[in-house]
Amino acid sequence: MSNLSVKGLTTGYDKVNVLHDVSIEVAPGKITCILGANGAGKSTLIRSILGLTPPRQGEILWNGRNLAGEKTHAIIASGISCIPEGRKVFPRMSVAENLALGAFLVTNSAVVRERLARVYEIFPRLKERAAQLAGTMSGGEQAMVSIGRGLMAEPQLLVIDEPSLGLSPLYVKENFNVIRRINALGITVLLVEQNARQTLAISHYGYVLSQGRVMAEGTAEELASNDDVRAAYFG
Amino acid sequence: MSAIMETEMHAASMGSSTATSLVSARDLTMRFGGLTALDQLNLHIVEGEVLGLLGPNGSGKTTFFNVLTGLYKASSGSIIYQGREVIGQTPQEIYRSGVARTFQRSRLSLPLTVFDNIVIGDYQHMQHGLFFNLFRRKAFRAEYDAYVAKVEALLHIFSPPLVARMFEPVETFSMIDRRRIEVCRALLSEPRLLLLDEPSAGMTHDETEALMDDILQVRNKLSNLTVVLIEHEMNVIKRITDRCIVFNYGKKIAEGTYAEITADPNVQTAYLGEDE
Amino acid sequence: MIQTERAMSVIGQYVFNGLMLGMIYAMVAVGFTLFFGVLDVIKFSHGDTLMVGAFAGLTASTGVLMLDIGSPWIRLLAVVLAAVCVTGLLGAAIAKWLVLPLHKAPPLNTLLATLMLGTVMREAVRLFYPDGSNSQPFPSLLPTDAIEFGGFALRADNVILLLSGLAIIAGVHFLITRTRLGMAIRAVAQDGETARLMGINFEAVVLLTFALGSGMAALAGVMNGLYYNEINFNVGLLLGVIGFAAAILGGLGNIYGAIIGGFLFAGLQVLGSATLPALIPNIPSAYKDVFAFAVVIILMAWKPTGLIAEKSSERV
Amino acid sequence: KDVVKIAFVGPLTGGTSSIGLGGRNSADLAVRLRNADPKAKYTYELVSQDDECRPNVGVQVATKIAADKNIIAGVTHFCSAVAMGTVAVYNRFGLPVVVWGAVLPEITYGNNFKEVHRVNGTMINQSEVAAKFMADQGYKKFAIIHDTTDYGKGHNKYFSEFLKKNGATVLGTFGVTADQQDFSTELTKIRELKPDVVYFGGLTPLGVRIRTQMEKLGIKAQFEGTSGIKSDAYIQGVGEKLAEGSLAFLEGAPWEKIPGGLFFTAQYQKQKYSEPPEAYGTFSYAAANLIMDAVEKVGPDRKKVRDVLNNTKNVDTLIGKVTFDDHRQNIVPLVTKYVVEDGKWAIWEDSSYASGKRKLAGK
Amino acid sequence: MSDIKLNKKSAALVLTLATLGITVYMWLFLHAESQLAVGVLIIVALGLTLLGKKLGTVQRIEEAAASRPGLARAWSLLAALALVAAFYDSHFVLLMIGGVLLYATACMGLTVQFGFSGVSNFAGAAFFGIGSYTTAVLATHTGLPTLVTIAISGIVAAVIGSILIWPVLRTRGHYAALVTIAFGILFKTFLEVNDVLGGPQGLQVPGMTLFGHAFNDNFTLFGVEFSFYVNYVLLSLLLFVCVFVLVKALERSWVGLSMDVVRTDETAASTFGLHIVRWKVIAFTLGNLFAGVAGSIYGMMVGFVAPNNFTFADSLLLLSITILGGLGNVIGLIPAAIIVLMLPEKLQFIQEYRVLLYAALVIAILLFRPDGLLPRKTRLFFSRRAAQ
Ligand SMILES: Nc1ncnc2c1ncn2[C@@H]1O[C@H](COP(=O)(O)OP(=O)(O)OP(=O)(O)O)[C@@H](O)[C@H]1O
Ligand SMILES: Nc1ncnc2c1ncn2[C@@H]1O[C@H](COP(=O)(O)OP(=O)(O)OP(=O)(O)O)[C@@H](O)[C@H]1O
Ligand SMILES: CC(C)C[C@H](N)C(=O)O
Ligand SMILES: [Mg+2]
Ligand SMILES: [Mg+2]
Repeated sequence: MSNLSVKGLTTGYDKVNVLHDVSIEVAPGKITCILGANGAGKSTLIRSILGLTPPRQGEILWNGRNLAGEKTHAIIASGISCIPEGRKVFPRMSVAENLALGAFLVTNSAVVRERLARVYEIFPRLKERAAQLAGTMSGGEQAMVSIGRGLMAEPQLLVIDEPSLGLSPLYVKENFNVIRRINALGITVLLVEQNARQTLAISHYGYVLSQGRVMAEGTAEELASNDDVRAAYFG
Repeated sequence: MSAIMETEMHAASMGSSTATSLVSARDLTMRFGGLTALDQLNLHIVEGEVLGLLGPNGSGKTTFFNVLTGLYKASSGSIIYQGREVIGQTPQEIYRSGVARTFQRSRLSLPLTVFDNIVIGDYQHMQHGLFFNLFRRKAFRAEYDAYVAKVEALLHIFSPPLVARMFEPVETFSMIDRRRIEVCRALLSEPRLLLLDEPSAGMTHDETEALMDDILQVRNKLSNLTVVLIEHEMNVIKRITDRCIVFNYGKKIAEGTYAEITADPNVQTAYLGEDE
Repeated sequence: MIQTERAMSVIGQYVFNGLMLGMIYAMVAVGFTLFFGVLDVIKFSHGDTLMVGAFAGLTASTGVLMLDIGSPWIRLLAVVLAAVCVTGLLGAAIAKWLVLPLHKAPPLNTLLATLMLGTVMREAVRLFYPDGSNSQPFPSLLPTDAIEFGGFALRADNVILLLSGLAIIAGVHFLITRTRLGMAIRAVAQDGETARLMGINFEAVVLLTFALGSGMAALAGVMNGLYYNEINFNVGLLLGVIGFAAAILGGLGNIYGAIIGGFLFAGLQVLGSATLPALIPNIPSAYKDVFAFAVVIILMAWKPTGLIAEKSSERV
Repeated sequence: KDVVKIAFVGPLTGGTSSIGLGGRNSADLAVRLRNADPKAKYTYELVSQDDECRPNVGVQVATKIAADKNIIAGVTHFCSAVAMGTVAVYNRFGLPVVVWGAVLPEITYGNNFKEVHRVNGTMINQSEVAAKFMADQGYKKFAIIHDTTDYGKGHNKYFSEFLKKNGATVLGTFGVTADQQDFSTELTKIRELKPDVVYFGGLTPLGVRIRTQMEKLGIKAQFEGTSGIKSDAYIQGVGEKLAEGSLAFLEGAPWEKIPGGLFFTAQYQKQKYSEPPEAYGTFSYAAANLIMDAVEKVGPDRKKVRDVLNNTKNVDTLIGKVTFDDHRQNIVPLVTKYVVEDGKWAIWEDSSYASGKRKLAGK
Repeated sequence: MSDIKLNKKSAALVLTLATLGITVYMWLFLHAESQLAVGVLIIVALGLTLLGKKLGTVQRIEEAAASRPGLARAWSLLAALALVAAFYDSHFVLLMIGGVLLYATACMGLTVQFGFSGVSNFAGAAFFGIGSYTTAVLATHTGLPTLVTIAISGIVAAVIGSILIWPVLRTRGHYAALVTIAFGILFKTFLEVNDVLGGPQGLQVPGMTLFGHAFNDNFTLFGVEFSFYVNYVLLSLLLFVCVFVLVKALERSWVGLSMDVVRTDETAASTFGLHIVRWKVIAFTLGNLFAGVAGSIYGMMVGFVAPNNFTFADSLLLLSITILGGLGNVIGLIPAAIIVLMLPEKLQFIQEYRVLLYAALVIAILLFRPDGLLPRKTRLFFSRRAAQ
């Protein structure tokens, strides 16, 4: 089974490093979450894994292959897909086209259609609005597009950065259910979320980042009972 | 004339007999092509309250803000603010009558500094004359210094570390800081009506709490500030709102205190999810 | 009777002239539209790419002739292939070494770079093509049979050019809207980083788009050469500006807009030079450009985002 | 030997650069030949400058060479607009110049600057001969296309005037921009007017396009150009077949007829310049020689050179005898008529057209 | 406390050295005639820029200038005057310097338009030309005092510009670009086909006289004869300095702030009450006014105007200077104008290849400095140390 391990990762923007010697393991078939205050470097870690902010030091081993230095599209092609922070829909394309782009690397159109049907099932609103330009959708609707698009790839590893931002409580719940269901299909998940309680409820293992360093790690239960973590992230 | 009386009566009939309504929308409809984002919406906002605006994604909350601030022109219906019809006024005019807002998707001028972004919030009180700006540099300096002090004070409430970085471009700040900056920009002109569109999105629990405390703190200073808050985080709604209105498909489906609306079965199915 | 027939044939001729001209403008405009997508910048070297394409074609034609192959069809094939390949490669090279390195700079800086690049191409052809500072005859490789309608001759070569222009534009349209590559191009245009996250090879798509757009320009250049039977190192300059005007006039990011813009501009010019002298005696027909550009300004004031308004995808 | 600098200015880049480069090469040739001549008292150095055919750049380089005291005289400008802008500069700094290609009458007649001479004729001379010639051939109805530069506009003005004097009529006049590509609208109209002659006042690139497009539209009228199209590039551009029978007029004697003419072409070829001399190369060559002759005579002194040039009378040059009038304008006794015959510009009188073997269009 | 003092001292030293270096370089550059000298100087400049980028010298100098703005201005002015003095009788060099100053002034107009408020203007040369032409007409046909003529020329450019305001305001981005491109081409073609203003031949512009001082005459001071171009260069310098101070003040005021906000986000600007139309109109008009005034003096200095000076290509030239300098940064305009205007002139020795080489060089510069020579800095209304 597929396995991602980040070892001694250091990287950042311009002259400053944001992450310092970060190591994490994403166990195959499991949901691993990363918690941390804003600016802790969670998104940077994800960008680094995806090759958008390439590592300056350290390795990112994916099925034994070092992803450090590879181009993003090659990383994606190796079976990783992503729901990026801030939705990032293609504003001048329709919802349907956005979703289709999620399965860009899948050439079999029957498969694409099948997955599209599944996404529409999860988010009926997207089916209603298949022809609307994604840029004109409401904030939460765009989040749905982004999540749906990420699901279209059906990768080995799905990397998710704050998916429930701007979603209504109903959909936040739905969203966590979806992640659990996806995981049940055998897809490994790396999840970044602010909603610590619900995140830990579905995760198997978690890391807490603080100022670019791993501050704590453990199983979901361990973290949930960690006092520091509770104080910082639970209400 | 009669419009005002009607709204007053409307407000009275809703139970808050002593309060006057600052904004009242009547039969407000906004269509985008075939899509009806606001559908015959009726609501009123009471002077001085903190009102929570809730509703499923795409139910028209942001659109309501956009219509109220003049960015979109409603297809039909009316909004009376302080006795004047809002629809048809330019965003500039509406701003000058004391309405300030933040955006769901942050809209700051990224290459400009924090100070620049915030100070523009008080555009209406700045001196715009070319002569003043270009030739009366001493007087300008005095006005500038006053603004620096004002912005510093405001930033100090929301995030003291930002004060030291006041002259750095906004693009180097994290999303959350940008949100805070946006809130400061909206507050600088001491508006009567403050519209906040999901200000806490992406913040951790602690951060959200701090932000809300700060907003309340400012509100207490400005005696008659009315706040309308769009928010999906129910803890926030519970803590700071006096009253809530719930939208669905562009219509108002519920109204009342936090306790009242969360108990409403309609709201539960449409918005919160059944098992709450 | 005869009078009206003659008038009809003159009008027919005008219309036909306008159509040919419009087709060439439209081809250039479509190329521009393609680049706006990826670059979001005015690529000022587009007209000069066209010129380079035409010269590449000309060289191929001479080369084939030297090999003693007389068949016009083979020569035509060589011309088209050479033009498209040379400019395609050139386009990709430009993308790789000029546009991508400047990707993060403000769009206006890319504009300046492409502007200078256009100058480099123009001057290079002038200096290094044999006798490049003079007009070169472009061979007529198409059959010239004509059908006469009164005084108005419909020539086979013109009809072929018109139809192939249409076919090329239709082809590009199909490519952009219906194929995976087209989707990738549009995705890259709207958000390069997210496009990468979809597994799209950003760099490859940019290079390909440039190759494609430059190839389009080359085809327009060859058509231009075949139609006028003359090319020179300066043709790109004005054609570029007009193509740009047409693309904008029609409404950016929209192939139909580019086509409409192209034909409209040609129509304005023809109308200007055909009617202005009739209205105002002794007016130089050069006023047609004053006229055409004045109408452009008025049209822009009337329809600020082009005749086919850009679909707004912005919201607050 | 002392080194004497003389300047050449012309368009070396941009649209009219081919003529500019031809002129530069010819002036260069004149200098080289002179330097090779053991009898010469000085060694000459040509400082050539590019005016881009743009007036402001022209004024800049004019100031540059005129302010440089080491430069004794200049062979300057092909473009009238540039020459108009610079004559005052030469006058102010006292640099004697000989204009080698700009044809606008005002350059010499519009001012009274003692420094400014011109070896080529003005467009008046050319138009007069051209109009008379065409009338003599029996052509009555003309359509005129001209570019809207001063060259084209001037030619239109004078040619039309002379045509009227010769009793011919102008059916229509079309002013076009100098970078226009498509002439089908103008030509469609011309086709309706059914003229005997299409007269074109402008330069080769436009001439080529117009001649080619005339054919496309099936206009069979005689094509007549000005000095602007008398270049091999014209014939090459339109192709031998189409070019056949095109007419052009050029001031000065045909170099083929002048003793030095063959020598000039032979030497020119020897130097392996990458561009042909074009129509005005001979003028540039002649101007350079006039200047060097003057320097030889009175030494490298601007004032003296100017005076010598002022008094040029009946001097033999590559373009025939040169005599400057009181405005230092060469009173060209001769405008040569050319016709394209078998892919070459042939002198009219020697052509099979004059002998009646071939006929111009419509005859 | 002493730290700041020390810093101030070192800043002054850096500035002095930089000014000296640049002045000497410019002196050499202006003197250079031969192939070898120009080639070496260009290579030295490229090398220094590369080195400067590596070592952060450019940044050091900029910081020093920011901390001692007064000194920086005084030194630059002094350097300019020193160069003028050094070339007091070299007509050609002076003409070039004058050209650089006037083009840079016009480009400040474009900076206000493109750089501050985001209004496109691809017809800069047309407005420059309107200034020149107005001056030509007024100076020939009226007896107006020269200063009045210059002022009117600027105003005419601004007023004609306002015809375009309606379409320019309604459109944005590329669409506005088209409107101005169309105007630029229309303007030049119109001048050319129409004989009223001299047609393609253009017009002679009489030189100016100011308080009885004829600008077109050489003058003698302390027994030394100065080139008459010194008149124009000094006047251009004065104009440049005035406009510079004005644009700087504009940038560091609510006006500049408002324009920046309008440029970066019109929607947000409108919800905070900004008069979008007003700022755009002011930017467009002010920019054209600067271009017109610069064009007016340029016309008199060159003594001749013709349509061919004001083509679309010339508009692009102005724009090139504006962008190459670093959009929005007025200081960058001077080096950029030197590169765009003087370099081709210095390359005359390679004759017909010079335009090619020059264009290639500009591309190279852009590849090394993608944001222009001196990218615009984050605005500070007053230098930061003073603000705290
Ligand atoms: N493009 C960038 N350029 C420069 N600095 C950046 C950039 N993006 C992020 N940073 C900085 O890097 C640090 C970590 O940011 P990151 O986005 O990884 O945090 P995060 O943990 O995802 O926070 P959030 O909860 O806000 O999403 C922050 O200090 C931020 O300011
Ligand atoms: N400019 C527009 N063009 C087309 N449709 C629009 C536009 N703006 C909004 N809509 C549609 O109107 C509906 C209401 O949108 P609005 O942004 O008001 O939702 P919202 O209640 O703010 O939702 P969220 O909580 O997700 O932000 C949505 O379905 C959206 O797709
Ligand atoms: C048309 C011009 C470019 C050249 C011509 N010789 C003239 O006198 O102006
Ligand atoms: Mg993040
Ligand atoms: Mg919303």
